[in-house]
Amino acid sequence: MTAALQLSDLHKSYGKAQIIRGVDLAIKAGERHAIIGPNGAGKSTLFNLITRRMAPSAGHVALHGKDLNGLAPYEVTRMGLSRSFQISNVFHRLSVFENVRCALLWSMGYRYSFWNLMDRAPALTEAADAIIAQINLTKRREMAAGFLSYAEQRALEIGLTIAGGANVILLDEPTAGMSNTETDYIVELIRKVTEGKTLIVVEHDMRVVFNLADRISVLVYGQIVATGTPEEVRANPKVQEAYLGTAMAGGH
Amino acid sequence: MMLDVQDLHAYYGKSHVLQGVNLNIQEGEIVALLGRNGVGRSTTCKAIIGEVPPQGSVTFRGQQIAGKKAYDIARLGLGYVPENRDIFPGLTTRQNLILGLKPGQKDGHGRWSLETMFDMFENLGNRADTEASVLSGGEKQMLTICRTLMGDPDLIMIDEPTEGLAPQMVQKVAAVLKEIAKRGISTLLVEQKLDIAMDISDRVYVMGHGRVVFEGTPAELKGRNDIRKEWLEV
Amino acid sequence: MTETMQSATATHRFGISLRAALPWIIAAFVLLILPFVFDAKSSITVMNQMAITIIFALAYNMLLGQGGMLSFGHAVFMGLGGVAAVHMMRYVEIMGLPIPLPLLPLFGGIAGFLLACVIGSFSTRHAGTVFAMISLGVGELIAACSLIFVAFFGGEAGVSADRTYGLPVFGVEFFTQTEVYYLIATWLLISALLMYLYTRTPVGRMANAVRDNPERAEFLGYSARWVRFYSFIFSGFFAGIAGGLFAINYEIMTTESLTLVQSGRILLITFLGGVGYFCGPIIGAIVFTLLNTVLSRYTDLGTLYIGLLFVLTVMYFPGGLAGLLMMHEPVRRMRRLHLLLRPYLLGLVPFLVTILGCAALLELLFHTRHAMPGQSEMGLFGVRFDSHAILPWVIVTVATLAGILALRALAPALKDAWHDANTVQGDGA
Amino acid sequence: MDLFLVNIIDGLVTGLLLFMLSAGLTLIFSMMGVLNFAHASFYMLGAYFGYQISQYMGFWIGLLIAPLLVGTMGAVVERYGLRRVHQYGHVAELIFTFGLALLIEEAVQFFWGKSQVAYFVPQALNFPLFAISGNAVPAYKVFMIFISIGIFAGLLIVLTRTRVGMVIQAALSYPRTVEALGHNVPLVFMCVFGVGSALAGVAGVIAGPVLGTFPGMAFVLGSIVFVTIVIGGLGSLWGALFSSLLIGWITTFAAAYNVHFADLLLAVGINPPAEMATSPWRDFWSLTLSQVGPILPYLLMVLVLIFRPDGLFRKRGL
Amino acid sequence: DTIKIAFIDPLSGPFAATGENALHLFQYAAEAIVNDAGGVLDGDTFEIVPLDNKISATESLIHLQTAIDDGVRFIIQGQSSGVASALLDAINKHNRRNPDDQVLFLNYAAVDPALTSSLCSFWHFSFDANSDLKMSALTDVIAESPDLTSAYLINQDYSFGKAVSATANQLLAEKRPDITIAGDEFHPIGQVKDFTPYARKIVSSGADFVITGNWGADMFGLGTALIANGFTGPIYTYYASGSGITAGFGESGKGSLFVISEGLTNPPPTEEGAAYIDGFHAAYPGENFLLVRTSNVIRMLAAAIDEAGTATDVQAVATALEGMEMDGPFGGTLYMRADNHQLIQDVHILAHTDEGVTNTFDGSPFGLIAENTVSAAGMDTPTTCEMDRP
Ligand SMILES: Nc1ncnc2c1ncn2[C@@H]1O[C@H](COP(=O)(O)OP(=O)(O)OP(=O)(O)O)[C@@H](O)[C@H]1O
Ligand SMILES: Nc1ncnc2c1ncn2[C@@H]1O[C@H](COP(=O)(O)OP(=O)(O)OP(=O)(O)O)[C@@H](O)[C@H]1O
Ligand SMILES: CC(C)C[C@H](N)C(=O)O
Ligand SMILES: [Mg+2]
Ligand SMILES: [Mg+2]
Repeated sequence: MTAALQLSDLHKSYGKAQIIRGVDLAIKAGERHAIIGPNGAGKSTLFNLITRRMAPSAGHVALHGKDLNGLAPYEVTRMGLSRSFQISNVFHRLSVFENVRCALLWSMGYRYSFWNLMDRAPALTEAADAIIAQINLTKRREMAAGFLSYAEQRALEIGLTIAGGANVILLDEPTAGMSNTETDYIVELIRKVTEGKTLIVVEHDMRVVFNLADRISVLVYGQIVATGTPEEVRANPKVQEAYLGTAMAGGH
Repeated sequence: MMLDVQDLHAYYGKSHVLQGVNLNIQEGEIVALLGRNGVGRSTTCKAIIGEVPPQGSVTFRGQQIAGKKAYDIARLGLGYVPENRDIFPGLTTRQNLILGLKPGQKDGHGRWSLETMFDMFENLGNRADTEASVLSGGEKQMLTICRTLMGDPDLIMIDEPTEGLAPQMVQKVAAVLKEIAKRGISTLLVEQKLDIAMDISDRVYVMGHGRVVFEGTPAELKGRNDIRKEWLEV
Repeated sequence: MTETMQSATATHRFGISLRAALPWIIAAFVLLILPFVFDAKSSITVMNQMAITIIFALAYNMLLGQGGMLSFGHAVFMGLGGVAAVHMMRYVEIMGLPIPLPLLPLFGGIAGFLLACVIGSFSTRHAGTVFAMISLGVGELIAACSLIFVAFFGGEAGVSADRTYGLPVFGVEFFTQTEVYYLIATWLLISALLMYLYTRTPVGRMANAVRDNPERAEFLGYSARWVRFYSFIFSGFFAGIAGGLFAINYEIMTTESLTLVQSGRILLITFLGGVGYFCGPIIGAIVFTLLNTVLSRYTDLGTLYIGLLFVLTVMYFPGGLAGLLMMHEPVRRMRRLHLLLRPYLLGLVPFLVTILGCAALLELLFHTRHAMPGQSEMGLFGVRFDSHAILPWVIVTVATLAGILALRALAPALKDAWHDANTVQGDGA
Repeated sequence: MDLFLVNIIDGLVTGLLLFMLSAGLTLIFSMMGVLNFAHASFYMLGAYFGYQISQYMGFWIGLLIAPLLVGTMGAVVERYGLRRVHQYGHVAELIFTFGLALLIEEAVQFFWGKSQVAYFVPQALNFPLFAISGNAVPAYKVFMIFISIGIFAGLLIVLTRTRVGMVIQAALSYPRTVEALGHNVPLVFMCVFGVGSALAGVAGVIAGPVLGTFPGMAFVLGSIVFVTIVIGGLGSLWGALFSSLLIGWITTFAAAYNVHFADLLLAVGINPPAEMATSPWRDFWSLTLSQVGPILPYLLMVLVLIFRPDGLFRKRGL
Repeated sequence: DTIKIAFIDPLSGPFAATGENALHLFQYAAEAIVNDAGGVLDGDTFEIVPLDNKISATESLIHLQTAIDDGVRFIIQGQSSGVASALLDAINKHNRRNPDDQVLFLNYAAVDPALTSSLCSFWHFSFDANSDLKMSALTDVIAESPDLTSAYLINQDYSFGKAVSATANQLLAEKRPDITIAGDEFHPIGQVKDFTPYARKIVSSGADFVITGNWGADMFGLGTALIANGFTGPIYTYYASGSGITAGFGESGKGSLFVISEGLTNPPPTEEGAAYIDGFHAAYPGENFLLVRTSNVIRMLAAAIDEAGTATDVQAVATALEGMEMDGPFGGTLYMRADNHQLIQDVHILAHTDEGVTNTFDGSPFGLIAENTVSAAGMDTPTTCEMDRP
């Protein structure tokens, strides 16, 4: 079986600055994979390369065995890949409901249709409301997304990402800015909606990472220094030194 | 007394977000402001710095600052690190830092300089001349903190400084905050991560429903399960 | 923001309800009886003009309001649509094609649509300033070409044709303005309805989303460029329809209908009405056309007043006239409009006095400066007097000052009333 | 060849005149993000003020005072108008300046009438400085060249040696945050707008006597200045200079040489239609380069935007 | 009663100055010639209704419709032949469809010859000598100046400019086949900011005279650029006077600027003419007394209305105008040709000068003095007009 996502010898550099320096990674379908690493290691850049937000300097990304080079982000998205952003990236002037509904449109087959009226598609409305309920924003349903508080925007960000029902989901620090209890809730939610799907998550909160991930990769300075189960990674001295710091290694 | 906030109210349009906040900060003190998402902690900071029109009394070193313009307040020595990072796009890391300097202020004349910043966070030094909007999330976080420090404030309000930082970096920031306090700078820390906040702050306030519902030392808060249940957890 | 409100109420009902159809039925009825209410020839002339402007403004707002694309060259589509319609009119006449006149605007629409396809293919790649400047450049290019390519555009004199070329439709030959009125009104109703429905479709909605955040839209599966392109070509189509109607109404298309001036005008009209609302451009077109007609008839300072109107609108009512009306929507829903009635009525008189007083001062000033010696008599609001005498100045100044003072005195009460009307009893958050 | 040289000089002067206008607009449009359609109106005000002052105190005093007046007016407009409108976004600002342009034109007509006013080149500079094979180059043109260079150098210094540029740029995205760092953003905006307007005023005083001072002078230049700064790349002073000169030369040379498209068509082997008078293609056969000259800048802009949306000079490359 | 006459011409925008001046001339003519003399018919007065068309054809048609709806029966227009032909087309259609409220078009300045030939209409009267007639007068004069050998033609790129160029080519070839055409060029109307490159081209082409139909800013720009860049030969123009142009040229235009136009005002040949000019200057101080034909329009219209005995049946008025003949107070005889509705009058070549000028322009000491006169210009040129008569 081909991997859900296969990165081979991926490079990215800006001028002289090499950000991603040869990443090889295969993620099986249905796997929950976490990527951790110090700030500026290139995690978000990796996401950007996978989702074609930017083109790699060299190397390939394959989704379900299909090479993504040369595709536009929306084409990748249509292949069933969905991502969230580290810094909330929502439709500021649209209401929470509209935001979520937009996220559902393509996957529900509406495409560029100008012969359907959305008001007359109950399934759409119901699906959107269900997502809003899941991310606990029902009370803010009609509020413009730009007016939400920071954490509420983060929740909406996750809502947009999971709405389309993609089978490969990339989350970039989904719980940043959330309180502990919020975090627990969101982790549960993520676990629930990604059941049977492929998940890749970048996170600095180790509770989340160890809680959620089947396997973990550690990215340091643009290279993967370790990949393995949570236990393996935690025990890896290289990882402790480069990332977790001594304090964390013993914890949890 | 550095900062004294009495009966502070603030509105967004019709919604009454702050409903009488009282808090104060002494010289060299680190004070944490805790609370659930959306209770109005960020709004409190914004009201103090004047980004949101405040109603009530805010005194900084005995001087009333409620109603003053944000830039005048900042020039009095109050620094604010916003939660959204607000990195200025189109400018490089270095230029972003330079903008932290007050008008007329020269680099290296205050407690901090570009040098010290780059030493402290070498990520920033490596990317000094990169356009700042492409920095990684964590780097941006460091940059905002440093940018405000460049203005050499006597009191700094930091909104979620550790958000998006790797564990190592979190410890680094905590150390920096302690260092800041050592240099006699007071800090108002808005933090989500309880453990860190409890660890480094001298006193904590807990907010709920637009008011302060608890005030005390971290140790006291640890002992108050009821408060934590009701106001800090869902 | 009304968009969200509308969808909020709409989403709970599916299927066509009477309530949703009611505004359209009323509109159709109003359009039907208008010529009987205002039966003067000149009012029909104005109404035709208004209806055409409404279609154009609605089409323009598909770009600006819905899609966030600021265009400085939209007149090109209307102009080309018109020119195409005129040529079609001539061919039909010469060749005796069996195309009845009422279908002619369709050709204008198609011409606008095709041109939009060509231009949109490269201009919609970007939004923001780049789009705006491409539209400016393309607009100027085509406008300039229209002067150079006389064979198609007719040069300075333009191209003209005769709408009464035969083929009477149910006996109507479109000799009179009234007949043309009903033709235009029908097209207005159809176009407006289609454009309204477009805002309710998935692409129409995505146009909003792309306006706000094109990048995120791409990560939801939509190509921002294609979404913009759809808005662009449909907008071009309806602008072309407006052009076709224009051609029928005036039977001539000249090159200046393609220029920057026309494009700027439609931008102003749309903004005046309010870009955030579907009915905004309609209000804008009606008010602007009326104002233009009235002002050009009664004063030399028309442009000055219009300039002032725009400056003041943008400063105090950035949502446009529709925004001003919509401010009252929450109050209306709470059924508390009556609370505002009294203060509004009270304020109306001093308000009018102030406005008219200022206008009168300007007129006086203008007259004293520009009147010929010995011709110091001027007429204002139906009164004739000597502008060089001191009395009219005193009267006008005193009236204006009184108006201003009265307004200031009434302002607190008005504010309170507004506050009262807007606060819900017993509401916490 | 001599004519070529003369055209180079003429084009240079035209380009530099355009630069004086676009320098102010670059400052305003690219830094403050304001699509200021009233910019050319400030230019017109400069010309009229210059004219009025020169009636009493001569050209040179006018050159000194008129820009100051225009700059002050610009600052006032920013303070009491634009600042309010700024929060509603670019379209609102644009409409505001549109309305303002209308008002200024009306005001000018009110005070100075609808005809061209008699504003002339000062006597001191009204002589041919030198001649190239019979083609005189007036001293005034050389004077214009020097003024433009001066303005360019001055702006370059202000923008590179001070923090003003950075403050404005930062304030475009996060004004509140910039204020919270201690910068008086409103004041900076007001000053920049004032200076930008004053520059337009200088251009007006200088161009008024050569290009004519009449109420339509603003409209004539209204959109070409936008074209200039867009081609150059928003925010780039060098870009503005480069594209001004480019446009100056393009328009001058297009007008200076009689190139017929018919020759081109023949050269590529297309035969003229038999019935020229009724052929739908007849316009192509009578087309000349000087006819299309004025639209070349627009064509250039569209091409530049399609292939290099940031303009010829990269963004922010002062 | 008042008889309303709509004046549809630019009163704002770049061409406002000439439009406003013309409006005042008409308003004065209506007062001085008709109203102060007791009106027409039994005391009906003229009222000029100004309608600003911003020199746009479309805007003009909008005004035309409103004017007709308001009961206006006479339309005056002149600035730009493009607008004139659009108006004419609309008026033809209107009169055909609405026999009850037909209107007449009195054109005082649009001189594209097509208006009185291929486009000619029963409802249209041209009171200015059309550009062919003017060119024919001009070429008569040129034919007698043997030292002129090389011509440069430069015109605005639109119907009128093209007409000027075409006729100049044709007539010069007929009358002076020895003259070479050094250049024959069109520039976009109202778009050229700086005429220096054109001037350089003209100077270096070696032409010794220039013919141009340019008007407004295009005239001023071209003229000043020519003189500033060392052109010394005569510049023959249609419209180089008033609206700031005369003052703008001042001393520099002396001896090189010539205008082809009608009417003698320096001095006026009759007492009546002199009094009329004085009256105008008293009523509109500081304004130019140009466009003598404005008085002809009003005078002939008044006479036609009186003759027809009606101001509402414009068909009768038109018939009265056809073939009308009268002596104007500014010299020569006015004769309205019936076959093409072109007014036949004396055409002069006027020189820009400050010597012996009483009717000065733009507050400067300069004005126009006749150097050559062609009387009843074009009286017997054949016409290609095939007029549909109702
Ligand atoms: N366009 C660019 N030019 C130069 N450097 C860049 C560019 N884009 C990103 N970088 C650098 O690449 C590095 C990796 O950035 P990235 O956002 O991928 O980090 P990250 O691993 O997501 O870190 P964080 O955990 O802090 O979000 C950073 O140091 C950043 O400054
Ligand atoms: N501009 C705004 N307009 C309207 N409501 C707002 C606006 N900004 C914030 N709010 C609301 O005010 C409340 C308090 O917001 P604030 O940002 O102060 O919360 P917070 O305590 O900082 O939460 P978080 O942890 O999410 O940052 C929230 O419920 C939010 O929805
Ligand atoms: C008034 C004139 C300048 C109009 C010009 N003769 C034309 O026919 O277009
Ligand atoms: Mg990241
Ligand atoms: Mg917050």
